[in-house]
Amino acid sequence: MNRWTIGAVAAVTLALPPLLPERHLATFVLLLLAATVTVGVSLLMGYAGQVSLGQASFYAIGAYAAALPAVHGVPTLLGLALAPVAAAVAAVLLGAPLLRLRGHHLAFATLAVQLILLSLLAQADWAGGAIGLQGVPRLTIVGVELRDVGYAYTAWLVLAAALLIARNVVDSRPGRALRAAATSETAAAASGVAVGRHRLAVFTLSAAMAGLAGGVYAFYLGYLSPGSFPVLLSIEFVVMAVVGGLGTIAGPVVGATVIVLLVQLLNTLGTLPGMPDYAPSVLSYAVYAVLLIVCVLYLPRGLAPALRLRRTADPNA
Amino acid sequence: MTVELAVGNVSRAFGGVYAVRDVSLTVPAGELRAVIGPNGAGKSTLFALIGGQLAVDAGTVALDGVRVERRPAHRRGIGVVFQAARVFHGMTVRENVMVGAHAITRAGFLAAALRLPRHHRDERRIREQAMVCLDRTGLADWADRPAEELPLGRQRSLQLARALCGEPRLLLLDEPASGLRAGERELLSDLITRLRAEGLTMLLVEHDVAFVMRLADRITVLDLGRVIADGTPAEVRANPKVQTAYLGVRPDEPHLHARGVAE
Amino acid sequence: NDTSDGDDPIRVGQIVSLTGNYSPLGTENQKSVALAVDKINAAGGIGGRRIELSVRDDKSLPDQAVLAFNELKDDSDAIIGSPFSNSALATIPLVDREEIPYVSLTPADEQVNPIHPYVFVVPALSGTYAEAALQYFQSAKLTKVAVAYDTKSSYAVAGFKGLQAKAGQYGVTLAPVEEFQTTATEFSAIFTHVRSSDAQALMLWGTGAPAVAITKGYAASGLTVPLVLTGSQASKLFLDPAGPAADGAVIASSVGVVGEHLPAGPLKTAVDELTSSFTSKYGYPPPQFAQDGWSGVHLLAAAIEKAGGPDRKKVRDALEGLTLTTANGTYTYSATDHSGLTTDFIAINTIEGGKFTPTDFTKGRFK
Amino acid sequence: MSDLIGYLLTGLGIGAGFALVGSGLVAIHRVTRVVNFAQGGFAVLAALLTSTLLSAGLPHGVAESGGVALGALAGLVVGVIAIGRPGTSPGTSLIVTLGLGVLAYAIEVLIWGDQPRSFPGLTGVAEVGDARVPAHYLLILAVTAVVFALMAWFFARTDPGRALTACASNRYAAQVVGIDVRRMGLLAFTLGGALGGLAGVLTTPVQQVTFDSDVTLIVNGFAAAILGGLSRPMVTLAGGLLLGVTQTVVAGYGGGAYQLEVALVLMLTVMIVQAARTGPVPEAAR
Amino acid sequence: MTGAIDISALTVRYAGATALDDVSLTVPHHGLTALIGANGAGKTTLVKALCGLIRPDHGTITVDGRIAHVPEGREMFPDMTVDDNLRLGGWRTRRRDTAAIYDLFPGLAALRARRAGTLSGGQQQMVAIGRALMADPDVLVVDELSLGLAPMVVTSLVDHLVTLHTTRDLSVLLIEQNARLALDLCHYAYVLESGRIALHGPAPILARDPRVTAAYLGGHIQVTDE
Ligand SMILES: Nc1ncnc2c1ncn2[C@@H]1O[C@H](COP(=O)(O)OP(=O)(O)OP(=O)(O)O)[C@@H](O)[C@H]1O
Ligand SMILES: Nc1ncnc2c1ncn2[C@@H]1O[C@H](COP(=O)(O)OP(=O)(O)OP(=O)(O)O)[C@@H](O)[C@H]1O
Ligand SMILES: CC(C)C[C@H](N)C(=O)O
Ligand SMILES: [Mg+2]
Ligand SMILES: [Mg+2]
Repeated sequence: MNRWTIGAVAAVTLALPPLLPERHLATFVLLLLAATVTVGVSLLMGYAGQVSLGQASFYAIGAYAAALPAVHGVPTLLGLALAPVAAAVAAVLLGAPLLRLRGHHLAFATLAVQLILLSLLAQADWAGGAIGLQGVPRLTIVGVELRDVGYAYTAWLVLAAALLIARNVVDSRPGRALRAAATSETAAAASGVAVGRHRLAVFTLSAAMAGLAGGVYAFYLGYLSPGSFPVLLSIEFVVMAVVGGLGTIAGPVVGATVIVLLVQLLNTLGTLPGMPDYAPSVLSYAVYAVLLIVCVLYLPRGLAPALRLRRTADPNA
Repeated sequence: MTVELAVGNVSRAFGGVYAVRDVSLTVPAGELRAVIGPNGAGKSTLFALIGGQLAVDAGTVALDGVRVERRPAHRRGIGVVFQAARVFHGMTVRENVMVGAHAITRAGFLAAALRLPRHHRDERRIREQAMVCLDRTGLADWADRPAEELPLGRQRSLQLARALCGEPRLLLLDEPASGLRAGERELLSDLITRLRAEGLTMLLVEHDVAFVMRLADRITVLDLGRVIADGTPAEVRANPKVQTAYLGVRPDEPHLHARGVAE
Repeated sequence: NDTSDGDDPIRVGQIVSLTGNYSPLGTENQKSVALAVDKINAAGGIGGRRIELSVRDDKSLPDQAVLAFNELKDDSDAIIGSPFSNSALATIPLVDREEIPYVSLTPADEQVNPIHPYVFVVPALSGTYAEAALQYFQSAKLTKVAVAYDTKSSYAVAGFKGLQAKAGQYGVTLAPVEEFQTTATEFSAIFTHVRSSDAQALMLWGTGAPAVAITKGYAASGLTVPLVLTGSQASKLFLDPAGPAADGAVIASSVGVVGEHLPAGPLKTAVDELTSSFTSKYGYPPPQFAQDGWSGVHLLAAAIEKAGGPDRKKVRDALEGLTLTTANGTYTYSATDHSGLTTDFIAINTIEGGKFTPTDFTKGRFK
Repeated sequence: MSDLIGYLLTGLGIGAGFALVGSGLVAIHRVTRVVNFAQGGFAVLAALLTSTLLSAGLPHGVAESGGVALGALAGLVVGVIAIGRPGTSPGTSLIVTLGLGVLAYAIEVLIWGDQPRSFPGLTGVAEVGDARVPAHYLLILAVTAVVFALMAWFFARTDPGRALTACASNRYAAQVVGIDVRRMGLLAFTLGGALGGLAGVLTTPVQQVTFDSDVTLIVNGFAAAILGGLSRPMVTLAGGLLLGVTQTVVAGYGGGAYQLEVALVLMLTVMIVQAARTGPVPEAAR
Repeated sequence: MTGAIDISALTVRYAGATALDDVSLTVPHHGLTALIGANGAGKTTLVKALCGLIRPDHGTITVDGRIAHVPEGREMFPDMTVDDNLRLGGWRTRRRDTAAIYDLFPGLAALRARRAGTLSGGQQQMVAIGRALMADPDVLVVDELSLGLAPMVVTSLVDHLVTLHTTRDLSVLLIEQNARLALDLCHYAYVLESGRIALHGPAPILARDPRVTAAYLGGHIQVTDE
């Protein structure tokens, strides 16, 4: 993507928050957070060739790591700083045994870990248990308590940082090593790549991104429970990454935008007055499914590359 | 830079069957040693034991007297051209070669993510090094093609370029000429000759006997996982054991290929 | 926002589970809320002002309830809450912050204990259900009762805690205590434990799918001591899937569920009004959750009327002093009681042939 | 003791369901390299249809067969959409099956609503030793045993079975020897659908089925299948049974709140130990 | 002209790049025809089109009789046994009897129960040829016969090929890195350069063509020729 497009997108998204009504602002914030997590997922899947079906665990760990101290009076900004750190530490601890697994085994293991984490959280009364952690304070930066527009900008910054880091890493010595190991670990190792360490590092990096997004989420929503981070959310991150286009930097953003907006739209349609009982579920399931299927079948490389192709094919552009 | 390789009594079995059994050989620094033998003799397995792709069941591998058989592959400093073309998909030829320079640079995730000076320093070095290696292997014109689209022969050159990019102390070449046509073989043998002149220690497996005979300083012959002969090309070719086990000709029987040419 | 003038509609937001595990509850809540709003509007609204309802699905997920609340808070005069107790608990801190009257349709005790100034609960509290059940156990001479509860529902947890707190008072010991999760599908261990104990009944605290599964498994397991259910099951949405397996179970519900057995009086009138309009609109009698939704709207309407308009603070104050008889019973909210209903408005019934019939214990109290 | 026997038998019955779902995953994955996330949906569809057929008065056996047939048909349909287009990668197909699983939700809710359903199975309680287990669990076990024996025979001893395995092993080579890879893929999907359907039809009488029951089924079935690298039906059977027994025994002696988690931890441990023993998957040595 | 294989005006493109451009080629009945060319010339592409593994953009291909294919890179079923690999070669003809293949390659007999993925490269090549022969082909296409094989094995393979060709009336299209070997063995040869047929003619004549000797024969100095 060229400089101009990036600039234009940045300008529009920066101008948007104050103009959006409350209910759309929520969508905007959650979209940016989902995109941030997806950047990590995409790094993991598209470049390092590993699938995590448990990425929401790190989102959750970040969220709880930010919220729990804050609930006990620790400054919220410190809590936010703790979020990516906690997620990264968790990723290192989990990754050490899990990353011995490959492919589907790893995918399943991450999913299992998430189920276990959710269950432990549900039993942990000090973290609010299954019922959840209520009344998380709002984020306060230099004495100013953030209102909703503030969260929009915070989330924007978080996503921008994630994108920048992802771009820098992909096109670098460790990034190439990772991409190489995705095809052949043997050949990568023969080239001097410590494959295990690199895999752990990118797993950790992606977890840190999810963790940071989770921290913002905790303060924005003010409520956390294990139920807020279902396995389906992890799968949705993977879907976003795939729909947007793996192995591209813009992919996660495009994927998250499309999916979040779609879900929001269907939700709104389903609860319109006069809709039948089954409308919310049937409508959202059916439309979501059909769009997803058509999208991946006809644009197997994702939306982002497709958009780019269209543009270069157009002689006037 | 370049080293002496000493392999001492290494063995490796798969499910009870020895692929390599009690093999010892010493390759002095700067020598080009060929390893030949019938299919399934254990040549590639021996290479994997030296390169660290497989763990030895028993025995030692030493580089300049330093034991490395327990070291992971990425810390042995050995360049490998695999028998199967293992190129990295989804990356250009140039990027493939750049991965080869991993061993000689340091910049990590932090440096890359934050674009610290170290990243830029290393990146410059990697690019230059890769360019040199692409040139040497005749791949410069292919540099920006996706690696998996290269024809088989080019993929071999790519592996060689990648291995050279890491400035290896020892180079293992497992059938680097297979799939190459005459002209390309010529280029490859020139390159190998030059590398030897630079003093690089190399091990070569190849079934093109003429190619081997021309290049190798010494030849080790494996059969059924064991060394059955060792010597200069002339000695090895004259060895009756080698002729029956590998070359398939007895000195008194004209080679099949001569038949057609005579027509 | 609150200074809207006379002819503007009164804007009520509803957060409700239309999908997910709590959708059987939520859809009934929603139907009855819509019904009550239509009725009031048809009769000229409140002080001449129509009620305008905005509905948001929380998908049986508390975080979605919080998002829904955020969407509604600026444009609503009052909010009717989710049937899922966890959703309600997640939302309440925001209610405290936004100071907007919140009428909750779920019974978890933590909502009103301690008191949150703007939160008022419609169904009888879990603890109240628990106490009513204990009164029944005492009268039926059941002294050892097994309990199974869903650890992931605060409704169920509160119910279990309610039992625990008062069991001694009624001479009941609780054993064995079995935990399960909303998502569980296999409960044979519970039945095995009950069988090898000397429990005289099994009381189940849970909602939706697991409750159906346990009821069926219970019937198939050959256990003979009575199974005791709660208001969550007082609906055809439980009876239909459970089928004959539910026959013989004991169930604690709001009195409205067995309204036809009530003696004539204001309560009976209130129940009949709901029953007739609900049945004529939807073709079946109103379940427990319809009574909750209906009552919630009426409580809110009464308070707005009393406050002379939808000013949030005035409505809150009005609710706190409100006494009103609805299909659920007679509410008496006060500064120290935001739940309003007592054990008197809980009926203990049995399920016979797919119908709820009050036990003699309850019939005796109707007199 | 009698408790334990009871837990074991119910656990085996439940586990057999997981194993059947898992083996459907295996059948499909072996051949197409696609992890079929719609697998749980076959069970749900089959069970829902069976409940309708039974309440319409069809006799047992016929109704269940109808359910399994619907599962097989659904499998075929999913296959056609997921792998029908030439050039669809397994990763893409996986997302397509995920989408189809969600689409099935819409269809199921539309036709059958979103409330749990069930239907009676084999009635009565069997006395094994001094344990009392609903007899239906024994039926599940018997059917599963037969199905797995048939499957082992099919894959190892018949030509189509071998051809299916060949597609899994190397698609390109399969094409080279003249196997119609696409047709084999569809066959595998159909088989997977039937196996999933069977799981649904067998286990619903002792549990119940909701449109989203597939999540539990797929998590457990996946766990069972993954033990055998998604390619070995017999290991999948062992995995499923282990999973089922662990869950009931944990629920019986520990508490219902932890059963799935304990089973998952066990699976993870087995997988990690396995990986540590064999090392990372060897890249085809050529 | 009707040969065992007739290809006319074949064009194949990969995402933009043209791999084969207007190629025509014939393998006569009972012919032994060589196709030589530099790396990337398009030989494998031609074979794939011929065997129906890729769709040509243009041109016609006719094959008279059953065709079998020894693919480049051997393409084993790595996790199946050698015997199963061979048997699958007979998938189209339902042939199951593998004994004849073990007679042909006695070295394989001992490996029949081994997983093919664990074989050495040369062993795999034998399996690949055996697998193709299991189809009882009328036309055999070999993409790289000697690749990775020990000289002794090459010798015996060539012998077998010649025997099959003469006794079983097998037509062969042979792609071979060792151009001299190919030209020695075959009756007729085509030279493919950058996707086009640059030269063709009887093999002995091509073998003496200076353009061919310079580009394709230079490097292969056979041991026994010296
Ligand atoms: N991973 C493995 N598992 C089992 N057996 C193996 C494995 N790798 C190699 N072998 C066996 O070990 C023996 C030696 O194989 P290796 O690949 O080293 O032979 P090679 O000498 O390189 O042969 P070629 O010249 O054909 O490449 C062979 O019999 C082979 O089948
Ligand atoms: N899948 C593909 N996508 C794009 N280009 C390809 C693809 N496969 C082959 N090519 C290109 O087509 C051309 C012909 O390739 P082909 O494999 O047919 O050559 P070949 O003559 O068999 O070479 P070799 O002797 O190395 O096997 C090459 O330039 C190659 O890069
Ligand atoms: C009785 C119901 C209105 C409450 C529901 N059972 C819950 O858990 O929230
Ligand atoms: Mg080898
Ligand atoms: Mg080729």
